[in-house]
Amino acid sequence: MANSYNEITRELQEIAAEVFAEHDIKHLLGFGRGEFSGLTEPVFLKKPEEAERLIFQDDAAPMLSKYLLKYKPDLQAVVAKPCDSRALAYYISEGKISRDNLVIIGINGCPGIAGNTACDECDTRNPVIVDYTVGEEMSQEELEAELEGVKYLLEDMSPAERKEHYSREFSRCTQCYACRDACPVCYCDHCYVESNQPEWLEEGSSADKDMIFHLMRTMHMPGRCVNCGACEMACPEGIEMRSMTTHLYHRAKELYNYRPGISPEQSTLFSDFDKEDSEPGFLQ
Amino acid sequence: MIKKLTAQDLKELLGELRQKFLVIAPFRVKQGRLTKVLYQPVKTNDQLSSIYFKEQPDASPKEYFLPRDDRLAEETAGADCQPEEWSDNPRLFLGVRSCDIAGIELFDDVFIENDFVDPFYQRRRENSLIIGYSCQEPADNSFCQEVGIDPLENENVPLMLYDAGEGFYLKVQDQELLKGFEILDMLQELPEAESSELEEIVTENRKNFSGDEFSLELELPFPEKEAFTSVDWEEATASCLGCGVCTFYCPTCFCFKFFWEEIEKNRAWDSCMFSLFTAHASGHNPRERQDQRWRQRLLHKFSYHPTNYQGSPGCVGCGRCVSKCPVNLDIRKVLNRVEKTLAGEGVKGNES
Amino acid sequence: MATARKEKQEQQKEFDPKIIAFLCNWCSYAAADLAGSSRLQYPSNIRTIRIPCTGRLNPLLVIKALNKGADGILVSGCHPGDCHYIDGNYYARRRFTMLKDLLEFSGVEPERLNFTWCSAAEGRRFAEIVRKVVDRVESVGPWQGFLSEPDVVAEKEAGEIEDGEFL
Amino acid sequence: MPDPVVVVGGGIAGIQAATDLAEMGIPVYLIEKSPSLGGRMAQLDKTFPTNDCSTCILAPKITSCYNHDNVTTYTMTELINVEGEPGNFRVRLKKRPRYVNEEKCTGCGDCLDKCPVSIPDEYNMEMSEYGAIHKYQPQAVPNVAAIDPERCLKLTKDKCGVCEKVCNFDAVEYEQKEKKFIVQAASIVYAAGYEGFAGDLVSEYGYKDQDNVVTSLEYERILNAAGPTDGHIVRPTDGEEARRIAFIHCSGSRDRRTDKNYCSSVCCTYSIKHALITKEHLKDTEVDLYYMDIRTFGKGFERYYNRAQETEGVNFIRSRVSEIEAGSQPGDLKLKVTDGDNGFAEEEYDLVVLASGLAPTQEVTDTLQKLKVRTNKYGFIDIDEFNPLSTSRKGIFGCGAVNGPRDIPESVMDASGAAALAGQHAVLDVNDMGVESAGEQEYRVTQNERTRVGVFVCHCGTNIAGVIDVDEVARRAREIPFVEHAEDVKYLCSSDSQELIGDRIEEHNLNRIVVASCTPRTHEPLFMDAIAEAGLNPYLLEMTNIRDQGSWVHKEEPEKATWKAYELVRAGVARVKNALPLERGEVDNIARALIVGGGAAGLTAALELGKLGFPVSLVERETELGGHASKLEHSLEGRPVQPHLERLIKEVREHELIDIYAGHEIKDISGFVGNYKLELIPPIPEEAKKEDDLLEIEGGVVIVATGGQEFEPEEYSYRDSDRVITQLELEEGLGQPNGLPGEAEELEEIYMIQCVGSREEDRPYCSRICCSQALRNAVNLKERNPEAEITILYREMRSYGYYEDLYRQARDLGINFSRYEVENKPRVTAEDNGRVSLQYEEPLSGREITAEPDLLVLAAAILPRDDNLELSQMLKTPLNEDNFFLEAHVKLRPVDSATDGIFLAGLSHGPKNYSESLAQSRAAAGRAASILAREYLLTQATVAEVDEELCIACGDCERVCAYKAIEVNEEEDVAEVNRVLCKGCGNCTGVCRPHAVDLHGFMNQQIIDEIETLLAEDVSELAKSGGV
Repeated sequence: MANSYNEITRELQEIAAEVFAEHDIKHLLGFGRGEFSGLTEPVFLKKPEEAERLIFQDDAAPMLSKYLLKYKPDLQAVVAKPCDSRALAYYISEGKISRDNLVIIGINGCPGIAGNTACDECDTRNPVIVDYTVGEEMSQEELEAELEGVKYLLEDMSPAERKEHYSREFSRCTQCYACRDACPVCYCDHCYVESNQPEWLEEGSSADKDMIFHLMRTMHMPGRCVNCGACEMACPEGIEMRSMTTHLYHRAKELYNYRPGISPEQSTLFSDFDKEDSEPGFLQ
Repeated sequence: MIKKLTAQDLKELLGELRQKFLVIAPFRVKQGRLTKVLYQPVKTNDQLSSIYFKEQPDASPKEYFLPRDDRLAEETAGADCQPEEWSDNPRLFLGVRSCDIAGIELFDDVFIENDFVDPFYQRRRENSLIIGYSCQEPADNSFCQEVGIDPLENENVPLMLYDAGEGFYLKVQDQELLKGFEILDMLQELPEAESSELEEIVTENRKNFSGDEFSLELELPFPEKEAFTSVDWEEATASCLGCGVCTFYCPTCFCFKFFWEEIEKNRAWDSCMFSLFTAHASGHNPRERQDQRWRQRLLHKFSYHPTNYQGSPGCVGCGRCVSKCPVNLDIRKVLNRVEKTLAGEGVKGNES
Repeated sequence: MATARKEKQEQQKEFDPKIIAFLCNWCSYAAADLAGSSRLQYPSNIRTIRIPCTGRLNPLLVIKALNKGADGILVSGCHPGDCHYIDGNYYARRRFTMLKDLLEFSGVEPERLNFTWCSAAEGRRFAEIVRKVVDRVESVGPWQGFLSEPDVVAEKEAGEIEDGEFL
Repeated sequence: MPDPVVVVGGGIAGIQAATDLAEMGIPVYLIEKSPSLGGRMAQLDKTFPTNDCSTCILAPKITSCYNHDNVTTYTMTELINVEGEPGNFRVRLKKRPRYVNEEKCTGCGDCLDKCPVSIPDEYNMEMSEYGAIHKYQPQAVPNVAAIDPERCLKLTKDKCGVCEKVCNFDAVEYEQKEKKFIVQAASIVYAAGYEGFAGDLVSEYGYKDQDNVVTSLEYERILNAAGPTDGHIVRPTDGEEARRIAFIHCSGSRDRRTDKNYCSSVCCTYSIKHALITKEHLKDTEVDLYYMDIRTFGKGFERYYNRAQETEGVNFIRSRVSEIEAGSQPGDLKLKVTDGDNGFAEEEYDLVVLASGLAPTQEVTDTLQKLKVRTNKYGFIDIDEFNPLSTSRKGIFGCGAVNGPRDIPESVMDASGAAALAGQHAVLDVNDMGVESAGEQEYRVTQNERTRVGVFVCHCGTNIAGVIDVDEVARRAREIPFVEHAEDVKYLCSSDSQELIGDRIEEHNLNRIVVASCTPRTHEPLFMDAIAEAGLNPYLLEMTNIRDQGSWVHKEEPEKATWKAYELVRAGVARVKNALPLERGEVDNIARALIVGGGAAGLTAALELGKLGFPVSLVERETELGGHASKLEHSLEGRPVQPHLERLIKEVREHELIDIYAGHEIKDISGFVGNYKLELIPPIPEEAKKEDDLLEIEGGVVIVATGGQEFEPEEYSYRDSDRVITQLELEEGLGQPNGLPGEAEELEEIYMIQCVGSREEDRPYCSRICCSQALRNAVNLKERNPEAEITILYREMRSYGYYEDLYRQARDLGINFSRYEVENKPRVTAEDNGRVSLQYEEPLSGREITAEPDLLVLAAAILPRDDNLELSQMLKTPLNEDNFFLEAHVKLRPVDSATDGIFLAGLSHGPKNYSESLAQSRAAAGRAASILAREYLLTQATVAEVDEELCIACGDCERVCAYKAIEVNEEEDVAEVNRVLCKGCGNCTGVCRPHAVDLHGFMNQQIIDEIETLLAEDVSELAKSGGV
């Protein structure tokens, strides 16, 4: 069973105090309530007294894992949704951050984020690596029951319909790249988009270019995307672009039995192969 | 002169105005996973009933004055070319709120009332007529009054529309500006109203604007040097992702970049929140970190702009940057911290 | 650009597709050479870019080629297990499988995306591949870009206005 | 400069030997009888057990050998005789006339179609035809035509002469005469190869009567995509697809009625290969293999066999085919099969493939005799078991199939070993190896110049110009941005054209060159040299292939071909404009070999390297040298091993260049080729150890010779009874008094069980030596006690090669053989009296037999050492599935590990017998010497480079690099390329997400420019106008 936000909030506050007592952390990264906006926002807690500021609500969309790399030489505690925990496992597998520098407070039976369609098809409802947990674990049976009959994004469309869909969606893109910036596994210091030698993506704001941006970005994502939906949640234009990365997420699972961020020991999808890998659609 | 209109009157008036104007009004628009309120050209008279005043539009009409992507020149033509979509019809913007009016005024200061005039902006601006709209309740996260903007009354537009629930009042504020637009003729038939009727509504509505939790005490411009150095910007803006959505939705952000597309020279919106904004070809970047970029954005609005433009704020308090931020990073919180730091309350010390 | 080119081709009435072929130096490029020294004839539509190994080919380059208006793509390397660089083509195979899947999902016709293997001894196979690829690309016509026709987009660009008696 | 070495034979063995010698800095004369290098391997379609394409792996090797500065190749040349002494041989050679001038002929092929005469194509085993003037094979090296004097009309009847007329180079020279000449040589490597033979059983197997009976070499050509049937498996008589094919093993081999009654060693596995490839081509075709024993004893072969049997539906039929006659339908064949179980049967097929054996040609045997090199009764070189690769004549070394039946990796091992031996006579001067150094030539500095591209468009006679309007291409090229000069030239590869390019570079101050001509795969080195001559960095060249992939393949579309050529030139300009002047780097090389393991393999490698003049550090964990070999009593030929081993140890101990670290354990290994470091723990008692006791030794290469171990059987009551021993224990026991339970002379009933621990589910490999070892021990026992009743229970007798003689001898001596199936193994129970009881099924009668042997000898498997995994991790070089060290390439690099500078010898690489271990050790020495001979190691120029700004240190590049050439520096958080190890494949560049890694020569910017230019709009604009 998914846990309630209030229950998670209550447990988080308790455990945070414990974490402060047990570890000498630089900060505890979690969610708090915006002073003026009332919206949920990332907070960096430094003192045990602040533990009561922690909350978990249905608008806790940002991926906190994103912030950890900035402070990686320090010991940090982080409240991790299951998708966040996968991003962390992925960071560890790429050597981006040391497990020893992390105190992970995982959210079991994550109730999901309002408006995030990725949560509807989420296949990881308990965190994959944790030091502390809040909430009850969701059992495999429950998960399977919830996933039964779930359709993935744009799965039912024909390729031509999708093409039209993307044409419509990307016409609104303002090239803010919030999708990229919000993505926990997009952590390059210099994105290919910003390279002009060579110029992978030409300047200009035509929808065509935005489509290409997303195709190229998606090709950086197989074996990395943890299907958290942060990209779509961040888009101020409401562009439905997650379907691309999600599609490959599911295809990698089907073809290679590969799910990113499931274990910190895992290789990345593209830095591994099996001699028996299939060749769907290759010319014979 | 104040006219009283029913919704039907307003639709008829707009129908008539459409003969002369390209009418641009707020609509509820479904875009992907979001439904937004956006300014859009009215295409048919039927559409007039769908005009939507109830909420602050999600975006200001900025892109009608500074398009996202603006073709400036063609290589072969050699000279500057004409903006492509200019029509002979003047544009009428309906229902623009005080914050957004202030945004356009700021553009006027920068692009027209300045040593250099931007002919593209100027042409678009001079071809536009604005009908203001008096807010009935504060928009989410807005704090316009804290930057000296009155959400209910605005003298700087020739016409101001007031929503009276069962109908509208249209206040003609500047007949001079309306000359040549034949608009007054169209209004002639409509009944006039007493200014007291209107005042009553405004007074009633103003009550909704009293409960601001946020207050900005510090005077503009902020002391540049002190704010620059003494605030812990990193701490204040740690959650920023650098996406620049705040600037794109900001009614006053106007930065742009140039680029060539085949043989066309274009300009497009740029953002000081982007790492490349200040990157030099040499690889050096004077604003290397995101907190430095934040500092720039905030101080531009609250220190540099007011310094350069007789104390007028660079922020109109519309609150969109807060509502649109993917991580809900609140400029009010940052302003608060700046204030406290400058007031010597030692926010920084307090936390360490 | 893709559209501009397409218009021109329409004027021309005859579709003469342009196919960018990425061939690995050791097997498929050698096969193309062998087709030549065996004087096997194939259509002139392919433009070959020689790369050391299919492992070199970053998938973004294929997207780039389509972006620049290639009507079709051919990528050919050594047969699995035969890679001159031990296992480059095994890695490439995964990348291309994912790339092909993504592009097809997004509406690119499968006929435009041709991935295969061809050994240095397979000159005849190479010629056959080129013929097949040209046929496949011709069957789906000129490439018009990743997005639908601009007018389709323009229609819906601004989003759908919600009807309602708001005013 | 060392003295030259002559290598006879341009097949894979000769090429390997020549390349290794050349890499040691020794000048080589490579002599090949046919018009092209390549030998038999060039005729093969694919190679077992990986089914690699033979051409794909061989062609690069031939080209680099042929182009090597130290190799001079004489084709159509034979060795007549040799005079003098090692160190100073006078080698008399005879070069047959080619009637085509090798210098002038460019291989353009203009003459080939014009020849009115058709003759059988030798390369295609005479199953197709080419002209009297022809290229030996399409990818001939040198790429030059030759005339068959017996069929040429001009040479026979003084008519025709058309080839001379069409040749634009005056390359046809009918007046050429046979040329005899002498070269001086320090030593000779003889690698003349083999011919396939199907025995003299013409009538039985109908090879000459029935057209649909083909030999295995013919079948290779049929399978090959470039062969006479374009790779379609069809019958020679009617071109119909074969639906039923029989493969007959041992066609000629293992037959007492011929004089070639050895086992040819390779036929079993290549027949399996044929079967598998046939199944790949034609899934539904029935494939039946008729065999006596399946001898898949090589590394990885057993798995191959299992795959064929279990998953590919190949039928293996154990029976002897006695006769083939015409079948019921025209072209069909009827096989008469005798079968031990079912008596006599008849089967019909539409194609029969004879698995022909390997034998030296009579000519080769005659030559060897003339050279005073002793041959054995089969005509192969008579090889001394303890001195493999040497011949009876000092200074002459044999390698490849002249040494006996060999597969490719064994031939390659032989070759590297022979190179190590031959090199010793050439007197290497370790201080002056004459190996080129990178920094020798200074090039013009062009970085600050405006880009000025020169375009040269080749006519290649009519090859290009006959289809493409080269003048138009050059004319339009002048309009391309950055192009300073463009012209078309009749033959760009001619020497005066090369000079012309140089002149133009000077004249126009060109700093980038585009050559539009033939394929860069063959001609890039030539044009790189040409522009380097002119002082321009050779990497500022781009070749566009408008012939092989232009005029030749678009003959019917001249206009389109012209446009394509123009577009390619344009793209070439776009690509070359961003080319960087590249240089090969120099890296210090430590001229010392580090050898891990002091057994026979390590000792041999050390000694040969010492003799070549290289310092060696030999590390052995035990305090005594000798390893596994010290347990061996006698060799497979029955000679005592210990005297040889003792002599070897003595020589090594006494060699001044060899340091021995006995009793030392390895703690860690670091570094890379040219610069390896071993950390050793000296033999100090544990309690006396101090921190700084560790010893460090450095060297340029590492040879892994750590040996293997014998399996300790878990079954057959081995642990319960003293009467059950292993073959090795038997051998040890035979050497010592009271070494066995009862004196050997008194043992009455002896049983041996084969494949104990081998060829089983958890160890699916053959231990290779046990069959021959059992035979040898059985024969020894029988000789000591002729009354003894000896029975060998076996699954397949794998007495490959000459060990077939041993098998025959054993049978003649009355030793019994009884086959068992793995599902029905013999059962052994230990009795209370210390004896054992054995039960097994006699296969012919099906009877259950019970015995109580005096001795039960188990052929225990050879296992990899337990610590292989640890060592492989320290060396960063992989193991195979069975935990033996993995070679870099199973066919062509059998001694190299996957990691540069690490070589493998002996049992650490896989099961092999004593003699084979010695041969491989010599090979390891040869391969090591080819690196040690260099003062500096040259890096490749086209290597990967990391942009540190962009790199996110994610490690993907490190994980995909097969060469360990790029690694994340954890401290700096950035990936770093080791230029010495980088092979320039670009896999890192293909996987890099932030595009931080780029590959020189194939940079992202260059490829993007190429793409953009090929698709640029104005180009299509031009094309639209309909061409020229």
